[in-house]
Amino acid sequence: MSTTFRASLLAALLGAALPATAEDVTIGVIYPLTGAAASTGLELKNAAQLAADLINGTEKSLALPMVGGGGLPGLKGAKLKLVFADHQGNPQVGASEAERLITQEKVAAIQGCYFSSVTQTASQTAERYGVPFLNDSSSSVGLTQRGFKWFFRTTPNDELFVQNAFEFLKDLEKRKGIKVKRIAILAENTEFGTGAARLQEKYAKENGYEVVEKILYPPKGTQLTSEVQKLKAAKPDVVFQSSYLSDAILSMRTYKDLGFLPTALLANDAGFNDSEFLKTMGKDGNYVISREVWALDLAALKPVIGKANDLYKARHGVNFNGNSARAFTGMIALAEAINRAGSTAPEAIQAALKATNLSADQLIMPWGGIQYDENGQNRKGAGIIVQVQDGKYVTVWPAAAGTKDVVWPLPAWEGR
Amino acid sequence: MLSVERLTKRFGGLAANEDVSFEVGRGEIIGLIGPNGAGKTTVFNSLAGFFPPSSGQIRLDGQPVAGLPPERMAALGVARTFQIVRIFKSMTVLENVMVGAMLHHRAVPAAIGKAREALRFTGLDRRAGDPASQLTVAEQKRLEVTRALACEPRLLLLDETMAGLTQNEVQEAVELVKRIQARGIACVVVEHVMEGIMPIADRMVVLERGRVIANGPPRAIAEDPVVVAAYLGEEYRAPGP
Amino acid sequence: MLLLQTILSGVLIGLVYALVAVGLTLIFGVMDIVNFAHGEFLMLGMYASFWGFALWKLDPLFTLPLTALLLFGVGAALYRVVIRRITDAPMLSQIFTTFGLMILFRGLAQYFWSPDFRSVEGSVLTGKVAFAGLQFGLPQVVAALGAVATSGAVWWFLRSTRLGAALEATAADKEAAALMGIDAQKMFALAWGLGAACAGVAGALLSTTFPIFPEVGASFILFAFVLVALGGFGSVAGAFWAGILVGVVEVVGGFLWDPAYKLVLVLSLYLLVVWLRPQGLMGKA
Amino acid sequence: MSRAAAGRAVGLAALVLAAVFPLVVRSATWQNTVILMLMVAQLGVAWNILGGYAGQVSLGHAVFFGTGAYVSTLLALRFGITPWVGMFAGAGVSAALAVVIGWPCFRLKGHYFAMATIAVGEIVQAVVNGWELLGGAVGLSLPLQNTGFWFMVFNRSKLPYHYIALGLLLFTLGVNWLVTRSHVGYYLRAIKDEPDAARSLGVSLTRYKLYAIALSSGLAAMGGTLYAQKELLIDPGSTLSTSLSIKMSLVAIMGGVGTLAGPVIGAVLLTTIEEASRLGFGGTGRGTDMVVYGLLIVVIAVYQPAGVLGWVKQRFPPKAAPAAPGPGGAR
Repeated sequence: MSTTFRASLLAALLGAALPATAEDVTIGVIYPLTGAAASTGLELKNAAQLAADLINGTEKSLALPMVGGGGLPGLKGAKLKLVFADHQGNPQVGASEAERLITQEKVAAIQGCYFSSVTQTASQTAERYGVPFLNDSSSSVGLTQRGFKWFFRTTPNDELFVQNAFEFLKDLEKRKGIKVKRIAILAENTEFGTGAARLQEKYAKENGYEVVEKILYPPKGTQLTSEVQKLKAAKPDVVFQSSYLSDAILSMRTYKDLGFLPTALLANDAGFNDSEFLKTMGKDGNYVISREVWALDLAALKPVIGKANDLYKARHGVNFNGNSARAFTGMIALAEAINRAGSTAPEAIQAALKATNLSADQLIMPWGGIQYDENGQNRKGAGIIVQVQDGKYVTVWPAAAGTKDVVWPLPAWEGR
Repeated sequence: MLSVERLTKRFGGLAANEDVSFEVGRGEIIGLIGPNGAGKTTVFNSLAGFFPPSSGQIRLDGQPVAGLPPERMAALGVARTFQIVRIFKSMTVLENVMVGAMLHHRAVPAAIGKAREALRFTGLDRRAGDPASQLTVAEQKRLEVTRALACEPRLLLLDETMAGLTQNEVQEAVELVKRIQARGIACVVVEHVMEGIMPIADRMVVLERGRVIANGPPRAIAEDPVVVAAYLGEEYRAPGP
Repeated sequence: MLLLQTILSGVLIGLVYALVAVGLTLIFGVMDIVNFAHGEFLMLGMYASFWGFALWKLDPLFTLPLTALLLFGVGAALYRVVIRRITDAPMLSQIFTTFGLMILFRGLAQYFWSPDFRSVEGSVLTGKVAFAGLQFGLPQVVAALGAVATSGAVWWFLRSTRLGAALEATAADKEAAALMGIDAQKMFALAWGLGAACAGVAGALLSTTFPIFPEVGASFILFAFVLVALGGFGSVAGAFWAGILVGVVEVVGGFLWDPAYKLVLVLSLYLLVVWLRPQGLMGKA
Repeated sequence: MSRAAAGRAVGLAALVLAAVFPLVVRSATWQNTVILMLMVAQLGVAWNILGGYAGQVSLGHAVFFGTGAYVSTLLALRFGITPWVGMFAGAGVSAALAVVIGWPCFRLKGHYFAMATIAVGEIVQAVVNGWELLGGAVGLSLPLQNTGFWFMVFNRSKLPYHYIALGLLLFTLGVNWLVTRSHVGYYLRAIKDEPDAARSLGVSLTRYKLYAIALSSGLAAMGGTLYAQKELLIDPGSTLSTSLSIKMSLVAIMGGVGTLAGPVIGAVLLTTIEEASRLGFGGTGRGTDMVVYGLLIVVIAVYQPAGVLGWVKQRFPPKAAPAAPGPGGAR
């Protein structure tokens, strides 16, 4: 453990000390590398680095854009060089780091930041400097409603995810005659949770469901007993939940201890799709349904997904997940645009990003492709819905991508 | 000028003072004595506003003042010193006295002027610029008196200002109290050091177990068999070091 | 029924808060230092249990005495190396020091054990306790009982042993204790050791239900502060009863009102109590 | 040269340095770092009036910082009022809020007061977090497009922010200096040293503590407005957190509590440590930056509890102590 760490430290120090050679294309990457979300930040960092290494390498077995080209052919084989920065979950630090990357490290573009609040301030800095900002992993709707010219988002946003969830419910009704009436919403009272809860409530009402309880709770608390008791009293069919990892784990354990069993638990990604979630929950994590942007079983439909995952797993010992796959895809999409731009001039990259048109088979995501609208939002993004079955995330929606049938309702806690 | 009327102070069930009454005339020096635990400091704290009395009244020029907080008492002209000195350790000697002077002279230059005057009066002027924490115990006690004087009080409450002083220092302190009196400032002096208080007091008030057992001129007090039995017999023969 | 269940759940978690706070108040009572790094003792206790389980398949319940000893050592060593030097420093420097220690410990945990979430899976403590229509997780019940036992042991130690009496004497009056021949340095180290051990035991008890990560202490430290102030700085019994009170208010308040404001409820209760009784519920004036 | 004279010379040199820095050093990163220093210093100086001079250790000052940020931002968003006015409106609201909070809390002393301020801070954060009018957990954003002096939003150039931050710091130092030179400053120090003695000299503890918290909070609120104008996003997590409150006290402690220049020195030191540890080790994702940062804080607190100025005082004892009211060291 410590030797790899020392090596990476050395690499980071050397990287910081040596100025980029004229050939290199430097890209700034900002993630939360310390603090509560550090474990996710590390996954994102590893995935982005893997993408860069594949692009710089000559191994062509992976049929993805730029991969195996030994650098960027459009820039005479210039190599991608990633400079990572830690925003600590703090918007002010994110903005300062973006500024440092732009002015000090002279990056051609920035990718980040996972936290929507940090993405907001960091992309403001990029906007001020006129440097392209590629947002791979923040889903807050408002980010692409600011009229920014340098902001591009590959991932779908929360609104689409919530729409997906209701399409999924409608689909269930149509195909299987499963009727859901009572919906409860449980969300942490942060930007992420409250935003999702608001959309869920809106769409639930529009689609004729009854919202029997909406609970916003303070995150990372010591107990979730009151919340679960409230849920229990409300007797919902389906619980929509938005929680990060520690609360996801704590809530699941509390459900079990207090004998709370809704018909289904529809999670809003985040903690429920974290690599640690299933490791920790074991059998109790089974049958959780969650919105996702990526799942390993999609490899059955798209072999490149499996191959990319093998590379990642060989390096880091874990599978891709929605977050790391998005970071990986973001880097590929960014590199592809820079390559097409044929220059590191910001305007050229901006123009190239605007002209981006990647097709579905050029991605490891179940998306229709990448093409940005006038606000910089990828209009071809799509979500999927996965369910944990036998300790694995399997795609259950949309039917076209679905590899397994959904298990509905939740089986009793005991005897799983 | 000051009259204490049937002052009673209880802590929980215990009465620290009971029915304490005495008067202080303009420019008078009153010695408040009594064995340890007799309630002298409690009387002091009531007079200075630190403890609201449980019952009874305190009048200053006829106005009832019992229960007023210390800062109001100070504004009405009652200043005090503390048995265990409480100088402002982070300040210089001059600054300590300035805090007192600011009661009536808010502006800094005026406060400096008043403070220097007070320091000259008490003879501490040559130490004005030194940090207060560097003073000797005797000087610290003198500083407290100076600081209280800078408030321009009509009544000064001196709490064991002479305890722990050498013979010479006691003499200096006695001189100082006399000069304070000469300015028309009345003093109530709590003192264990009898040779310090007996010569200068106009009257003595003797407390025992919270009650006044004697009140009169020092000579009469010294001969009062009740007082001698309660207190003086043992103490007067063994003055402080 | 739901309400009774909720109240009892509050008591269970409150007892764990109490144990964390007992350690904190012990340190405060003896030394007048508020330890911002106290949550990190809990974190270390959790990791100790985790590694015992991951490396040697030892159940956290069985390694609990070892965890307690280990944390006692950490606390005492921390006193000898760092805290000893700030005993007489102003309150602000003390806050500053323990705040730095908090960041340091979190950083060290991330450095050595990565920021990943860990958990103890398959401990003997799995399952449920159900009676009369009420049900609780076995780990919570055991954690609560363990917290009561440990708090009780600390209380007994202070009340009934010579060493405990010496510790109490030091807390009451350092000079007087020194005159009685009590070595204050030893007592301070003992307080830190015991305080850390209490938090460590709480960590071990929580390790079977709570996710384990470098910043886990942050969730508990605010409650511990509130309990210490609510119960009265330095009062072990006060911290204990305040723990139960706060646990119940938090859980029941969240249930009956809005969970978003359960912390507000607890903090407001605390402010109200200290406003009416600045010395806390059981503190000496 | 006496120490006071040396201090003045150093102060003047620092001022000149701060004034010309962004003109000489053109790197936006360095300029940004210095702006952060100035902003943190300003908050430390503001905190110092209450926490340093009056000795009332507040660990909830983010409430006032946040009040300033929210008031000016709301006024700008809703009524189009320029932040130059909003800044003072925020200061006023904050001072009023501070009196409301301070009045009950000043019944508490020492640790009890410090803990109560943490509780107040957490309560305010939780309430704002659920308050729709204030943007709830999402917070409020100012549009990037409205730039210029009137909006107090500036694009690439760091110079305006630098000089606003410097001006605000000087203003805050000026207020601080005036306080130390008036009876209020003497009274606050007296209250800190010996509250009972101060009362016996006619000082009303409550009144002067309230003066201190009102001033201190008003100035902190002005810093909040500047933060909002610079980052253009304010949310409860970043403007109302207890860690921000602690940071304000940290800079004061590092430099020297209850001194004029202490928080400024502390801010330079703390920002340097923070930035250096993050830049040096932050990219590794192993928490090394936290280890370095935490360790340095502990070392400084343990070996120099009176802060940098305390060290200077020990190292260079005053030769002829003038009667000038040079506030004492950290106690």
